[in-house]
Amino acid sequence: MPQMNMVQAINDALRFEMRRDDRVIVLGEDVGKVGGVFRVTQGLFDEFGDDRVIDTPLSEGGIIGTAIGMALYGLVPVPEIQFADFIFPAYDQIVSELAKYRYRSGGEYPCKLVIRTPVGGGIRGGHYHSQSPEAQFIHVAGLKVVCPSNPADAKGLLLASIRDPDPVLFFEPKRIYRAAKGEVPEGDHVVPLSKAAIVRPGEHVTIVTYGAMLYEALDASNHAASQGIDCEVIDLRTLWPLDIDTVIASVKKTGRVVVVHEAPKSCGLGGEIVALINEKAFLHLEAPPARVTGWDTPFPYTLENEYLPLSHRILPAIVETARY
Amino acid sequence: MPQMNMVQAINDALRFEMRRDDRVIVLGEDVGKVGGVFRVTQGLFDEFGDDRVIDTPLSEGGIIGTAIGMALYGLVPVPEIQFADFIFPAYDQIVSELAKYRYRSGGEYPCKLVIRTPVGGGIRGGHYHSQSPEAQFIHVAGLKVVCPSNPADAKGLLLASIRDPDPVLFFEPKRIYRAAKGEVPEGDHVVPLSKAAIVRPGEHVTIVTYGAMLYEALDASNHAASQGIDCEVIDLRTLWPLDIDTVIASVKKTGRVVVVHEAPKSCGLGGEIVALINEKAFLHLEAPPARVTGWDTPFPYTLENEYLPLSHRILPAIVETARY
Amino acid sequence: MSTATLAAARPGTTPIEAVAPDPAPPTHAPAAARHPDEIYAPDVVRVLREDGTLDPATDPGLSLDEVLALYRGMVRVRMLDKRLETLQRQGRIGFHIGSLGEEATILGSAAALRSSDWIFPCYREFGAALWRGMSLQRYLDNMFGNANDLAKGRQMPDHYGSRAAKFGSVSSPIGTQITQAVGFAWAAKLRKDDVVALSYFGEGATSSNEFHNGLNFAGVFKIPVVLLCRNNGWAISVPSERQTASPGFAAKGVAYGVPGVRCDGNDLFAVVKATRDAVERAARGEGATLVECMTYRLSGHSTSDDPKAYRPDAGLEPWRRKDPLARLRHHLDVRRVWSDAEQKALEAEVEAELRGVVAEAEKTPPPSLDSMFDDVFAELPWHLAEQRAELRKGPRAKAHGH
Amino acid sequence: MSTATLAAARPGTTPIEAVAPDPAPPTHAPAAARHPDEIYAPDVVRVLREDGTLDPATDPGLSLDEVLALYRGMVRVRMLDKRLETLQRQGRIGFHIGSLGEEATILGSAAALRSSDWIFPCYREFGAALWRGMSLQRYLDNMFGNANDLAKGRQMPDHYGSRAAKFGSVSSPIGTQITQAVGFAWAAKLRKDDVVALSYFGEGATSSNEFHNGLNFAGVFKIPVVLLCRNNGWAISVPSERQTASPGFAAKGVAYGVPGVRCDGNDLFAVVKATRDAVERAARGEGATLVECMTYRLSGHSTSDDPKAYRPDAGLEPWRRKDPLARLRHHLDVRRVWSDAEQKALEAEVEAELRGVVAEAEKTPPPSLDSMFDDVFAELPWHLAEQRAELRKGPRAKAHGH
Ligand SMILES: Cc1ncc(C[n+]2csc(CCOP(=O)(O)OP(=O)(O)O)c2C)c(N)n1
Ligand SMILES: Cc1ncc(C[n+]2csc(CCOP(=O)(O)OP(=O)(O)O)c2C)c(N)n1
Ligand SMILES: [Mg+2]
Ligand SMILES: [Mg+2]
Repeated sequence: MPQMNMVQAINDALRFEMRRDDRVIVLGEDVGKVGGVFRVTQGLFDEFGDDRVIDTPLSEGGIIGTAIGMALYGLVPVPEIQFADFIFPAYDQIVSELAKYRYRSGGEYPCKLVIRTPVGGGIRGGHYHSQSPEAQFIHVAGLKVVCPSNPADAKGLLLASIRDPDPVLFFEPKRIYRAAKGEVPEGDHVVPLSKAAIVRPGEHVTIVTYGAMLYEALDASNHAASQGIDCEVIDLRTLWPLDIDTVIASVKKTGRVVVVHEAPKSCGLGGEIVALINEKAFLHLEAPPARVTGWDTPFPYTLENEYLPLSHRILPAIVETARY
Repeated sequence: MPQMNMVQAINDALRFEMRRDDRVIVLGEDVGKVGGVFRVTQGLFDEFGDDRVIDTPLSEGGIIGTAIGMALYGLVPVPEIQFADFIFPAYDQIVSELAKYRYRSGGEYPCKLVIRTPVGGGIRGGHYHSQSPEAQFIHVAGLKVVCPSNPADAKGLLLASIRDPDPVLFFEPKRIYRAAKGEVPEGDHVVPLSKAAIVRPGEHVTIVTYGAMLYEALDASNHAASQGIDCEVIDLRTLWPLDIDTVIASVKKTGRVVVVHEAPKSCGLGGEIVALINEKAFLHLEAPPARVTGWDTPFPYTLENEYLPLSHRILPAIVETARY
Repeated sequence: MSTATLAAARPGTTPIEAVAPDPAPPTHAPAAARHPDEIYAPDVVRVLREDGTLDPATDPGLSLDEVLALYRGMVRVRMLDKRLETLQRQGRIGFHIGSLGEEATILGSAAALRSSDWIFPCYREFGAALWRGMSLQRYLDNMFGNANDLAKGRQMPDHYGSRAAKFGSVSSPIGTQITQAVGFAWAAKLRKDDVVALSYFGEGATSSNEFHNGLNFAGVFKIPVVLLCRNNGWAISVPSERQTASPGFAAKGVAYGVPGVRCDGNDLFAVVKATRDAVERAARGEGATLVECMTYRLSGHSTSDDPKAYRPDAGLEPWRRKDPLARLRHHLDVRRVWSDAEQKALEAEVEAELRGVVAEAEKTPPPSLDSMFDDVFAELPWHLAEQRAELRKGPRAKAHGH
Repeated sequence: MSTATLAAARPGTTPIEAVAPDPAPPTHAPAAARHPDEIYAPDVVRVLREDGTLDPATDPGLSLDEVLALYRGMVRVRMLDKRLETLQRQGRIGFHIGSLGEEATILGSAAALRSSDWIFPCYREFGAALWRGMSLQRYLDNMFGNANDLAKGRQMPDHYGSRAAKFGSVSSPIGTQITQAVGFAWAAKLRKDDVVALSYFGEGATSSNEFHNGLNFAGVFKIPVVLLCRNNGWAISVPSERQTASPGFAAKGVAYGVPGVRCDGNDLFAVVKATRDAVERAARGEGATLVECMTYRLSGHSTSDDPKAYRPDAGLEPWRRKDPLARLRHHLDVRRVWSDAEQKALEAEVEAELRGVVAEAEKTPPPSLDSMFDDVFAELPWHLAEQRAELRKGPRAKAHGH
C-alpha cells in the first residue's frame, strides 16, 4: 500500500470517485487551476477539466447554493469551503435549505452533497483560520458530520460520504494535513460512517476525541501509562450521528471518560457526549466525565498552543479522572 | 402597576430607553410604520421618527452589518430580526464580527448592540417560523443570550441588555407574546443579566428551563405535586453566561434534574447544562439528568404539539427522575 | 420573581396574525404612486393595449385555445385565493399567501416554459404549480397539512413542492431558491440537457444575499436560467422604493452581466413574451435573463397581514384599474370569444371542484406520529429511533389543526 | 484501525503556506492581459501622463509637499513589504500580505480623506494605516503578535486596528467591513457629524454577500461612504474576469443607485482625484460612491501563495511598466524635485527605522497567559474565570512564535 499524507489521500479519494462517477463535481475558491490553497484538489482540473473542477467567484453562499441546485438535479457536488471559518456566509443555505430539503419536501427532493473544508488550529491561523464549528452543524437536524484523523480514514470516509444519501460536512483537520502519514489502500476503500475506531484499547479511562486531537490524546495516554493509567482512546471519525454503542461500551467498562476537542467548550460536542453518557451509562460512572477543549474565547494567534487542548492539558484530566 | 403582555412590555422598554438615551436606534424589516409583524415596535416610528425607527431593505446581513457599524460609531442599535429562523443570512456578521470585535481589536473596538428576535414554536409556523437557535450563538464566544418568560422580566431584561456593555441576543418567545400577562413596573426597571429566577421552590427534582416552556414545566410540576413530587423550577432568564450558582445549588439540594427546552436535543443548551452539573455536582446526583426537548428533526407544522416538550412530555421525565 | 399570570400563558394556538391594525395613518406617500406610470416607460414590454387589442410588434402569438386556457386558469386561481382566505378566517386552515393582482405574472410566466423546464418558486406561485400539473387536491392537502400532503404536513400552508410538476420545494427564507435555480440549470448545462430553470422571487428578495450570489454565478457561468422578479410594489409593509435606490429591478442585471427586461406584469401577453424570449435565449446557450414583471399586490401580504396599517386603500385605485383579469376579459370581449354565460359556467365548475377538494382535504387525517422522524435522513439513525420510541410510548399531546 | 504514523502527526507549527507550487503550466490566458488596455477607456479617471506631466483637466492640485510626502510614504511601504517578506521567509514572522504594485491606490486614497474621516480596511492597506498615523512600531508589534500589539497578539499578522488612526479592525472574512463602514457612516449622518467612512475591499469581495448589502443600504439611505474597490486583477488564483460578467466593477453601482467611478489605480493623482471627489460628494450629503481603482497585484496573494502556479511571469510585464512608484518618480524627475541623493537618504532613513522597530518588536515578549481571557466580554464571567484558573494552574505548552 502506498504511503500518503492526508492531503494526498483526500486527493486520491476525489480522483477515484470522479473517475468512477461522472456526477461528482468539485467547486470552490481556488480549487481549479491552482488545486486549492492546501493543494487538496491538485491535478483534478487537468484531468477532469473546467466543467467538473470549477473555480468560483468569492462567495460561499453562491458555492453552496448552486451546489444544492446541482444536487437537486442529480449531480453529486463536493464543494470546498477554503477554511471552515469562512463557511458562515453559506450558513443559511446549509441549515435552512440543505439540511431540511428531504424532510420539508416529504422526500420529493433529497439533496445530497459533501462539503469539504479544512478545520481546526495548528497552522498559526489566528481567529479566522483555526476554528472548529462542528457543533454549529450537529445541532441542526439533517446533517451528517465527519472528521477523519488519518490518511486511510480520510480516503475511506470521504468515499463513504460521497456515496451516502445524506448531506455531509467533511471536516479536514489541517494541522495534520501533511503531518499525518500512513498507508492508504489503493482503489476503492470505504470506511463506513457512524463507526468509531478504538485506536488504543485500555481499561481505566475512556478518551473520546477526533481529528487532530487524537494524536494529543494518544500522547497523553502514553504519559498516563507510565503512571499506571491505561487509557482507551476512541476516534469518533463520524461526529454525527456518532457511534454511541462504541462510546457507551467503553464507558461501561472504564467508568471514567475524558472528551477532547478543539472547539470551544460551551455547547460543544463534548457536552452532548457527556449528556448522552449520563443518559445511557449513569450507574457505571465512577467519576465525573471531563472535558478538555478549546477555551470559550475566540481562537488566539500567539497563544495558540495554550488555547488548544494539547497533550499537556489532557494528561492532568486523565489523571484526575482516574484518581477520582 | 399596569398589566401588560410581553409585546406591550417590550414595547414599553424600548420606548423608555429611547426617550432616555438618544443613541438607541431600532432598525429592521417592517419595524417602522407598521410597528413590526408582531407589533412590538408599534408607535415608536410615530414618536421617534424615521431616523431612529428604520424600515430596512430585506436583508438581515445588511441589518446586522450596518448595526455593527453604528455600534462602532457609538450608537446603541437594537435591530430586530423578524423571526429567529431568518437570522442566518446575518450569521457571519454575528459570529465572525460582532462576537469577536472587542477581543480581536484588543479592546480598541467594543461593539455593543442588542438583537431582538421572536423565537420558538406555538404559532403554527412550521419549519421557518418556529425555531430556537440559541445554542448556535451560545457556542460562539463573545455573545450574551437572553430569553424572558414574562412581561416584567421582558422589560427588565431588555433594559439590562441594552445597557450591558456586551452584544446580546434577545430571544422573545412568540408563543407567549400575548398569552403571558402580568404586572410590569412603570418607568425604569432592570432585571440583572445572568441571574436565574426560582419560579417554584421545591425539594425533589430541579427543572431548568426558560422562555415559553416555563409554563409547561410549571404545569407538569403541578401534576407532579399531586403525585407527591415537589419540583423546583428554575427560569434561567439569561441563557449565557447562565446563572450556574442557582442551578448547582438547586441540584445539590434535589440531586435530580430535568432540563427542558424547545430547541433540538443534540448539542443544545440542555447537554451543556447536564455536563456542567456533572462537573460541579457529580456526587450529589441521585439520578441521571434528563432532557426533555424538541426532537432532532426540523420543526414540523401539523404535529407541532407532538414536537414541543409540552407538559405531557415533561411530567413522565419528572416522575422517572424522581423515582430513579 | 415574575408577576405574570402563569395560567394565561399556556396558550393553545396563537395564529401568526394575532395583531391589531395600526390605527395611525401612513405618513409618507405610498409606492403605489410609482408604478402605473412606469409601465409606460419605453423599455417596458407591453402587448395588451387599453382598447383590448394586441400590439403586433410584441404579440407572442398565443393561440385562442392557449389564451382561453390561461384565462380559465387565472379565474381558477383567483377563486381559489378567495376561498382560501375564507377558510383561514374560519380557522379551518392556518395561513394563506395569495396572488391577487399577480395572476398574469404567475400564469403567463409558467405558460412560457417548455415541458422540460423547471420552476424554483417563491411562496406566491401556486397558480404556476397548478398550471404545471400539480393536482388541486394535493395543493389543498398542503393547505390542511394532512397525511396526503406531499410535504407530509411538515411545512406551513403554501409550502409544497411537486416533482411531477417540475416545481421545486417552497421554503420561507427569502431568496435561497434563486441560487439553487442557478445551480440546477448549471447542472443541466453541464449534462448538455435541454433544460431551463426559472426562479420566482419578489422585489424584496433582490436585497437578499442569494439574489446577489445567484445572479453573479448565472452571469459568470452563462447559466440557462430565467430570474423572474415579481415586483409587486411591496415587501410586507416596505414599499419597493425603500428596497433599492437603483433605477429599477431589471437594471440590477448590469452588475452581473445579465440582461434585464421589464414587462407589464398585469398584461398576460407581455409576461408570456418577455419570459418566452428569456427561455429561448437560455436554451440557445446565451445565458441568463433577469425579467422584472411590474405588477401589484392587491391584497395584504398574507392572511396574517392587515395592509391598512401601512397602505391607504386610495392608493390601490390606479392598480385596481389595471387588474390583469379584467384586462384579459376585456380582450376576450373585444375578440368576442367569451360570454357571460361561459363565465358563469366556469365559475360554477371551479366552485364545484373547490368544494370537493376542500372537503376531501379537510377530512383527511393528519400525518402519522411516526412520520415526524422520517426523511430527516434517508435511514433512521439510532438517536431518532430512540426519540420515535419515546414519542410512541409517551402520552399524546392535544392535537391542533384537526 | 488507522495505519497512520502517529508520532509524525504531532506537528509543531505548520506554516499556512506549506504547499508545493503546482508544476503544471496555466491553461487559460491570464487576466493580466485585460487591464492595461482598459485603463485608457474614456470613463477612466487619469491624471499622470506618460511623459510625467499632469493632465490639468483632472489634476487634484496637490502641493509639492504633499506629493513628496506621498512619494516618501510609498517608498516606505514598499521597503516595508520587502522586509516583511524576508522576515517571513526567515521564519521570524508567520505571515504577511503585501501591497506591491498597489501603493498608489492605497496611499492616494488615504491621503484624500479628511482628518475626521474613518477607514474600514481590508487586510492589504497597512500603508493607509501608517499614513493615518498608526505608529510603525505598533504595526510591527502586530506582525510579531507580541504584548504591545494593539490586538494583543490575538490575530494573525496584518490584522490590526487603531482608533487613534481612525482605522478600523482588520478581519479575514471577506467583505464584512463594507456593510460596517456603511453603518458607521450612517450613524455619523444620523448624528449630523461631518464624517465620511471609506471602506477598502478587493474586486473578489464584490462577490460577497456584504458587498451587496453594504451597497444597497448605502444607496437607499444615501450614506456618506466611499466604497473603494482595489481591482488588482486577482482573488488569490482567480482572475477578475471569473469574478463577474459585469462590464467592470464600478458598473455594479447601478444596481444600487450608487454612482461608480473608475480610475487608474497606479496613478497617484488619479486616485487622489477620484477619492477626493467621492469624499466631497459624501460630505455634501449626496451619498455614496463606488470607486474602482484599476491596479495590479504584482506579488503573490500573500507569503503563503506561489503565484507561479497559476500566473505566468510574462503576464506581469505590462504591469511592471505601470509600476506606480516608478511613474511617480518619473513625475518628480520631470519636475526636477527629487534626486538620487535624496532617494538614497530616504532609503537609508527608512532602513534604519525598520531595523529599530523590528528589533524592538522581536524582543517584546508575547502577551500574558491571562490576557487570553480578557475582552471576550467587558467583564470576566464565571466560566472564563474558571478556565483562566485552569490554564494558570496547568502545565505550560511549548510556546511557538517566540
Ligand atoms: C430571510 C428572510 N427574512 C425575512 C422574511 C420574512 N418575510 C417573508 S415575506 C417578506 C417580504 C417579501 O417581499 P418580496 O420579496 O417583495 O415578495 P412578495 O411577498 O411581495 O411576493 C418578508 C420580509 C423571510 N421569509 N425570510
Ligand atoms: C469569506 C471568505 N472566504 C474566503 C476567504 C479566503 N480568501 C482570503 S483573501 C481571498 C481573495 C480576496 O480577493 P480580493 O477581494 O480581490 O482581494 P485581494 O486579496 O486581491 O486584495 C480569499 C478567497 C476569506 N478570507 N473570507
Ligand atoms: Mg414584493
Ligand atoms: Mg483582488
